Amino acid sequence: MRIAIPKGRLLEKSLATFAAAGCDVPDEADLATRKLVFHRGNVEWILVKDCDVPVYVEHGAADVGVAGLDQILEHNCTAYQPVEFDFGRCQMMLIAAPGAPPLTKVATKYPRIARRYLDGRVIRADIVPLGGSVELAAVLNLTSHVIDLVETGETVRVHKLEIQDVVAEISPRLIVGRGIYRTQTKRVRDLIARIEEAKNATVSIQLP
Amino acid sequence: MRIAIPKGRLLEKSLATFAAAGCDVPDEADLATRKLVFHRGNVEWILVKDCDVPVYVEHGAADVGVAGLDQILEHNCTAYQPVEFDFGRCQMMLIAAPGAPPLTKVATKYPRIARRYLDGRVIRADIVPLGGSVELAAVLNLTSHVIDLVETGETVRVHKLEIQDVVAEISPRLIVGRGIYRTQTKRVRDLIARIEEAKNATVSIQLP
Amino acid sequence: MRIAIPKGRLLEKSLATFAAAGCDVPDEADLATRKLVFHRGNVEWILVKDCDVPVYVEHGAADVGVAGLDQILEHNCTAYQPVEFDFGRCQMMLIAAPGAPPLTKVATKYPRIARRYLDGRVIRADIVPLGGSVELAAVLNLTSHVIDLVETGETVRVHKLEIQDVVAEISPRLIVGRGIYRTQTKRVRDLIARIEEAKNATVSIQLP
Amino acid sequence: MRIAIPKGRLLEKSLATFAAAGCDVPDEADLATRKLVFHRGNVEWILVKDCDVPVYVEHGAADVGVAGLDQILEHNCTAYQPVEFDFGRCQMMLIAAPGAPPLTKVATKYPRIARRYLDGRVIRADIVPLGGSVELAAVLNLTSHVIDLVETGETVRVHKLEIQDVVAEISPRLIVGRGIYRTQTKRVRDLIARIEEAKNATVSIQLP
Amino acid sequence: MANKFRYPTGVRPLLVEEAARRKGIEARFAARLESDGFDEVFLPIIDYVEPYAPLRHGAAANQSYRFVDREGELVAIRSDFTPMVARALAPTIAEADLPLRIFYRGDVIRVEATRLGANREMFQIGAEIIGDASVQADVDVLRLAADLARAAGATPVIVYNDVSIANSLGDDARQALVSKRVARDGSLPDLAVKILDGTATLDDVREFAPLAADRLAAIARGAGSECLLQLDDVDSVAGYYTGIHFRVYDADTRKRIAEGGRYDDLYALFGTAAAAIGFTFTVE
Amino acid sequence: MANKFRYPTGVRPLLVEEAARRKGIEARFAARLESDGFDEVFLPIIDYVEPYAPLRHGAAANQSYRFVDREGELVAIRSDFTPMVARALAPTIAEADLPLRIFYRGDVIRVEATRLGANREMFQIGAEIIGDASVQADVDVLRLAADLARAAGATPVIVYNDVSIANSLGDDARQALVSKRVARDGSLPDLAVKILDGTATLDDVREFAPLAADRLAAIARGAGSECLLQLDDVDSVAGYYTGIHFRVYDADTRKRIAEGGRYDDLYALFGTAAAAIGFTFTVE
Amino acid sequence: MANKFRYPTGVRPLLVEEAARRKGIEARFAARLESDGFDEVFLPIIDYVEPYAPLRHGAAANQSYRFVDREGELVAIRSDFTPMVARALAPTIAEADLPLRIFYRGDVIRVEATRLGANREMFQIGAEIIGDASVQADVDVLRLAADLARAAGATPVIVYNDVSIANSLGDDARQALVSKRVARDGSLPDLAVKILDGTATLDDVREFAPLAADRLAAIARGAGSECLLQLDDVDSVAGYYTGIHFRVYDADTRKRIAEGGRYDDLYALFGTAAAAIGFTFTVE
Amino acid sequence: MANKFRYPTGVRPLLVEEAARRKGIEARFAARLESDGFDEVFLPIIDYVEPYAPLRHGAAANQSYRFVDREGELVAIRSDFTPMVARALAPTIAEADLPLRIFYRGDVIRVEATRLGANREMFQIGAEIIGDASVQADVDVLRLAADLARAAGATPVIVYNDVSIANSLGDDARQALVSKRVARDGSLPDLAVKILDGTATLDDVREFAPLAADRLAAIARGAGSECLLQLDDVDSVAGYYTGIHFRVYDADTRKRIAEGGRYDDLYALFGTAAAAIGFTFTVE
Repeated sequence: MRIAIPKGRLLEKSLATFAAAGCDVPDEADLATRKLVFHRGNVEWILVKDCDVPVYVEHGAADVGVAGLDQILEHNCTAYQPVEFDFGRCQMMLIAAPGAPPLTKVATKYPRIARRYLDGRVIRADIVPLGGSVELAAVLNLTSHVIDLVETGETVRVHKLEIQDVVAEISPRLIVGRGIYRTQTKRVRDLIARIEEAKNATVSIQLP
Repeated sequence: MRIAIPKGRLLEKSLATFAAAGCDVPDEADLATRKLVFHRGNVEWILVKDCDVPVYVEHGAADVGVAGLDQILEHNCTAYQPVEFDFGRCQMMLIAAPGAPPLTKVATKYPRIARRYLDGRVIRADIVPLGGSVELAAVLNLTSHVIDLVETGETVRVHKLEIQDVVAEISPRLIVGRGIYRTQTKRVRDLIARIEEAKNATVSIQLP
Repeated sequence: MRIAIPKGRLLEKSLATFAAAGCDVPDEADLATRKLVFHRGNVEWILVKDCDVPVYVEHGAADVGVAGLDQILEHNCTAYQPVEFDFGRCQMMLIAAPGAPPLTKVATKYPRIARRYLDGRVIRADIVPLGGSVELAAVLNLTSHVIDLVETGETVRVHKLEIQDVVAEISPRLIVGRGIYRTQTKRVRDLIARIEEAKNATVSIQLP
Repeated sequence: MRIAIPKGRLLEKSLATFAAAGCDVPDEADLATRKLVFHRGNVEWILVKDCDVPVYVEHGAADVGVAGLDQILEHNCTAYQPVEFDFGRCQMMLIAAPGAPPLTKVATKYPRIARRYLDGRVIRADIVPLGGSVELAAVLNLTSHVIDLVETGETVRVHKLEIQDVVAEISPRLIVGRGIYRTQTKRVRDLIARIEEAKNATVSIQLP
Repeated sequence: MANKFRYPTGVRPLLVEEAARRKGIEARFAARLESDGFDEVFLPIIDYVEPYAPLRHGAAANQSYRFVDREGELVAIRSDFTPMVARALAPTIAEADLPLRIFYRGDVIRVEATRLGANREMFQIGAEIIGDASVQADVDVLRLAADLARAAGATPVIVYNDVSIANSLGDDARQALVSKRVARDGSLPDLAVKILDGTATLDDVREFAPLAADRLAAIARGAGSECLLQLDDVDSVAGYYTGIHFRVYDADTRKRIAEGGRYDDLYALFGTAAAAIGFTFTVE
Repeated sequence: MANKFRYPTGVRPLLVEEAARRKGIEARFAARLESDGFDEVFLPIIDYVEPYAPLRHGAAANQSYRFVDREGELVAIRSDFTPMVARALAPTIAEADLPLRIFYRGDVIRVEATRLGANREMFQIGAEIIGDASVQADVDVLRLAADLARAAGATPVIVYNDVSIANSLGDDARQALVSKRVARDGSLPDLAVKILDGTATLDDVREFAPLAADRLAAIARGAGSECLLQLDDVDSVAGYYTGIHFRVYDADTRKRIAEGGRYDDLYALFGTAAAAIGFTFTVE
Repeated sequence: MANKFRYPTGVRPLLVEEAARRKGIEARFAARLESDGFDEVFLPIIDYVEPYAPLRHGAAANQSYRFVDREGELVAIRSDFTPMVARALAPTIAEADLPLRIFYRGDVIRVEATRLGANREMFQIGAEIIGDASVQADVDVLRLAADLARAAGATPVIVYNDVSIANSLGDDARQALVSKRVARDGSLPDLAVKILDGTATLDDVREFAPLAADRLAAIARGAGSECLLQLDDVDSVAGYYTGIHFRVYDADTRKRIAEGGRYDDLYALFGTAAAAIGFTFTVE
Repeated sequence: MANKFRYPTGVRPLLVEEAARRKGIEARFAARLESDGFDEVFLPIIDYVEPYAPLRHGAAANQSYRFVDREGELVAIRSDFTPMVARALAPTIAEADLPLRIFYRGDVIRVEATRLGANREMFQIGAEIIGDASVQADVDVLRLAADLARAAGATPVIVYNDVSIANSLGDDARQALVSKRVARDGSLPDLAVKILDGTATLDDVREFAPLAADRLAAIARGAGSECLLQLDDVDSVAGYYTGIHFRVYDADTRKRIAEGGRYDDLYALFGTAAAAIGFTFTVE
């Protein structure tokens, strides 16, 4: 079984949860290496970029993974989402400078989510896909508005922007490919149950 | 005048070149801060993600920028490219595991470039856009092939992959928005000329 | 007011009816001439081919006319049909040679009516439009079937064909253009009422 | 071999020509009957409406026929036209009342020919298909113009109309189906040759 | 292959003279409407087919040039303004703004393959009052239509009726009214026969459709002399009309030049309930 | 401009080797089906969109290449066989002929713009039994699907369920079953939770959906060991399925290779009521 | 609106009996072709219009169902196999593999709006030899066509000619040959007149088109008795044919059942020069 | 499925305020143009694609909403006015009427799938002088463009050049001028390098393109101070331009608001040779 773990902000808590669920996960020493693939027992752990986890699972190149709803939605990922985690929650927000003009152009890392949001609100606006520092776009008038994840709201404050609307509530999910779920149901259900239990565990990774 | 500098691997050499061209550029102390916008004389320097430089210039949110041909092509950026730099050159390569099957699925961070390459070669393949660690996709059989930038070739080696073809020669360019070029021609031509001169300079940033 | 009378089999009875309704109609002597247009009182009588009556009325080139339902349907004529006459009734029939193969090709003078009939019956067949002697088509195997008007059934008999189905009941109608009906309602209603009365009259044309 | 003869104005001369070509054609007595099919030697003669001759030949229901170019064009008939006859020639004309407005609506028995003519002249006009007495349409202002065959020009004169343009030169043709021409080439070529000889013959039908 | 000079069915350029003529007509209409406090809206030349599906009845669908866009959606070139106005305004109108007086203009393209001598390209200009369900609105609209017809050089005859009457008579009666062919064998309600004979009064109507009868009576009191109540002016389908339905004819040419009526349910279909009445002039 | 060598999205020629391979697969499938008394029908590559409107749910519409034909009708290139079979056969089937055993094959084209790594061109071959509502038909079809999967070189795992169960549980429960995310706050029926935990039995199901429970029990008795009843295999929409719904996976690749089920209402939609069950294999 | 039971112009399902009949015909053709060493290729049901533009002449364009795909490219449903085979094979064929013997089958759809009684849906099966420019190839193909015609139960009459002859005679002569109407006023080359009269010999032809004359002579020596050289079988456009062009008629029905010829320039158009000759049978 | 409120990509209604604003802009432009003796023409919203094929270069084709009409012809929604004006006027213009002063306005729709942040819906208003090849016409048009820009509230900077210069320099030089990247290895003509460096004079140009040089000199003498000759303003394709080509920028926003030039060969393409120069303003 191959499990995809996001390299980013969800890395530690994700591994901690699997560990708490009794999985033999890569330890800090492993992570310290530049390696991205680790075999532990009958599980192959792979570390990929947050946005790539749904891709691996969707294509069956990974059986299980941890992904934020933002990435799941952005990729129209059809994998099962049996567990919703309590850590790493945040919100997708519509952000603009105070006294911004009506929304006609919005910068974002999530063009599909933005499109759906705008369509739902009957707002006709061009979407400018960016790779990072999205808030900066509003500061520099690349676009009047931006749609981006907000955790602490710090970035919004430092840029002197303000939140105009909540686009979506985002939480990390355990995602499971349909293929493995259907063909190795028992094993997968068992894993899910254990993750479910361990879910709220605050256990951190134990060094051997 | 607003100049967009890529935050990534081209950052230092880009700034060094502008400095050598007589521009008052942000210094190391500046860069040490988390700030992304700096006013120096009549120039506003902005630090954005490599892939976003063409976006800012294309939209007129930046007048001048430094961008790799990879990003310029991927964004169909129509800005002028008056100077081609000698630093930071690399190649866009088609990569696969030894003895890989015929190309039917390729992972890449550059879907548009990949599409053009495949069409040109009359290869019918699905493109799987990834956010990072593209080579890993070939290792983990997400796809049989990947298209990615290769500088030293180290990544290819460590993953025991091999290069099958050169997709494109990539070099950083000075890009200039059409609007400023046309409406402030003299000033822009002057800057270009100075950059052209300083181009090969190996000057590093002078601390005050 | 201009009234269109069909030159064909409906001519005499049509004029007789208008006469019985108190209209000053062209007499036999008139008809003996090759003239096609006659002014009587404030009415202009025009003699046109049966199939052209709906065309004149539809285009407003005639205000009132007499036309068979076959022609009305074939031309999708949208004029009002206030009176249905008892004379000149007949049936649109589907005709074929005894032991004809399944219907795949049908000859007819009424392609639109045939199309509607076939579609309604979910029969997929090519329609061969002919100008006359339609029954002959079945005899000479141009088509397996024909759709045509049947009055006495004589033609069907002499060609040793047989009737397979009734496509439509056909009767002559008084048709009235919408324009005149709406803009000179009283006058038109009065005419219709008189025709209605005279409808079954067997009066023949009175010579002066 | 089945030969289709038009019942209309071309009937006598057509038969005369075949007779002169040595064919055993139906005689006056035959024509006096209401029969439409006659067997003479190894030829089956059929009398059909002028406009239906191309249809029979096109569908292979007749092998040979005599048809005016007007009908051949109107039906996009693809049969061979080996002989052009000298009798029954006439012209397809564009006709209108003196001082008629610009052409925007034209009545005709030949909608396809009219369409081609108008397109060729870059004239945008609606075509009103009629069944007969086409000139009348211009007299009664159903349409400003008509396109119709003109032999003597008498009809045009009596209706006080004038000819505006020649749409096409019309002549009767001997038409031969491709199927028979290809599969019984010798026999057909022989017939054509004899018709060609007899072409200008003024022979009238010989009574036995 | 496309003839080098031909234009697609139903469209063509208007060169200098024609354009000037068209502009003249537009100007006269627009001036009159603006002076009456109507604001213009511009409507897109293409729109999705789907939002209008509930309005679609049979042939109508084929009357428009339809194609599938890059997203795979079925799109049609404008063929009727009234529903587009409702779709465009409904999401934005607020109680407070009502009543609104709106007008619009532009080309519509229809593919009327089967109709005789149909002209497929038409310039239309229309107006409507949104959010006013009063009889007065009906009367105002009738008067406005008459004035515009005169401004266009026509001698207007406006025939009006209320679609709810036919709805109340049953299908057989409706068919008789549509074809104008009356069966005197008692198979039809007396009212239908009377209507066809032109002898029906609003009192006759009242028992079947009391509201319509009263309303028509009120309208008749207010409407100008060019307006004729014709109870037998019935169509086989009422379309989106819910009350008064009228057609403007030019007595000189006997041609129909405008059509209109009340469609109080149309706006609700697009998200905001609002009474509405309007008309559209068609200039060939 | 189209690249000189490219083919439209979703199609390409199969040259000698590929064609031979495809023919081999076809032959194996066809031989097996014919030997079981299934007759083949050929279905058109394009069909109108409208007759299928009642079946259409959201995205599906955009999955097909659609265009407007010369008559102005919306036409789509074949993207799903099952409803086409029903539309083609319904008008012609007579009680007497039932049950019918039909199979079909051909390419379908899907435009799955938004799905990840979707292959848009697929060869499908499928079979169905029309006019037999018995459990035995369900079992026969499951066995046939398994045999065909083996004939294609796969190790079949057939997951089946009855769509009526989810229908009986309400939307919240369905959503939980679709996403597999269970709320343990008691907001869901116990059955849903049990199903998700994999602890639900047919006895648990019986109270909600007695018929489905009994039927599934009967099927379970008859079905081969490769068939697994999985009560949590639920989709957000049941589509045209009315009873058993199953998917065939290849245990080796974990990919889905076929899908099927019972659709007893589908034929009625096209004019003749008839029970039906079938499946379609997809060969990329 | 689409009639509930109708299918788009030119397509319909083949139910059990028809499908079986069709399969029988296919099987006979395929068996014969495979036994002769022809390999089958599968061609897509849709393709871009643009790559075929150089071949397009007038009406042809309108003969296919065309639509614009999601990328905005003009796409057409298959209406002629031969150019598609060339486009599919050209990029892949290597000198070494030649000659190739290929066959194909499938439905084509044509919109022949203006032709009389045109049947718009046709099943076609064809074969071609690529990379063999020899006379023997011409003869083999003629024999094969004759055999297949017999296998289909017809009595073949194969009429053949060389398109280069008409090309050498000039437009007037071509027109005369197409219409079969000869002007005896000396305005036409004697050869054209002789050809029409059926008195022309290959010696007469030789001075105009020596190569064609010699080739036809050689073919005549090899071809079966059902093959008739007819110098007057000329079309208004040669299309993609470059040498021999033939049509297969059924002497019993006098209908044309197949057409073929040599098109040595077609493959070059799609990237790889290769001689080619083939034919296509049409089964309604 | 189409979102209930969405409009097709690139179109939307303009409600009261926006419509009023648009009308204001239109009115200012139209008033100025009419006072200068320009007559308006109305152009169809759709037209055939084929007549414009000779002008088509690569991407352009995909920039328009294209669909296939009822006759099977490829039709596109208006995406560029200038060629449409030529096609509409060419068949009708007579020597005697020249020069003509024409203007036009309307929406164009572009599907610029791949461009960054492309706005797909644009209102355009443009003008042209037909049948006047004089330098004075060039100057007049430049002045008119400047005045209109001011009327629209912009501070115009008009950059102009003559397309024939780049044509005379060869492809490498053109590419360098397009990308503005100059190879100083002597591989480029000195003139190209000088142009890029901004040191080239018309005297330098004269030896390569004497006519263009003289003409530009004459224009420079007549043009206003807002007009800047920029020899390095070169595009990868000249499109239909044959002489001067200019762009109007707004110095305040640095955005391009209009484009124009001389296209003396365009009318000949549509049947009547006539010199022509014009420009089009784009209002988003």
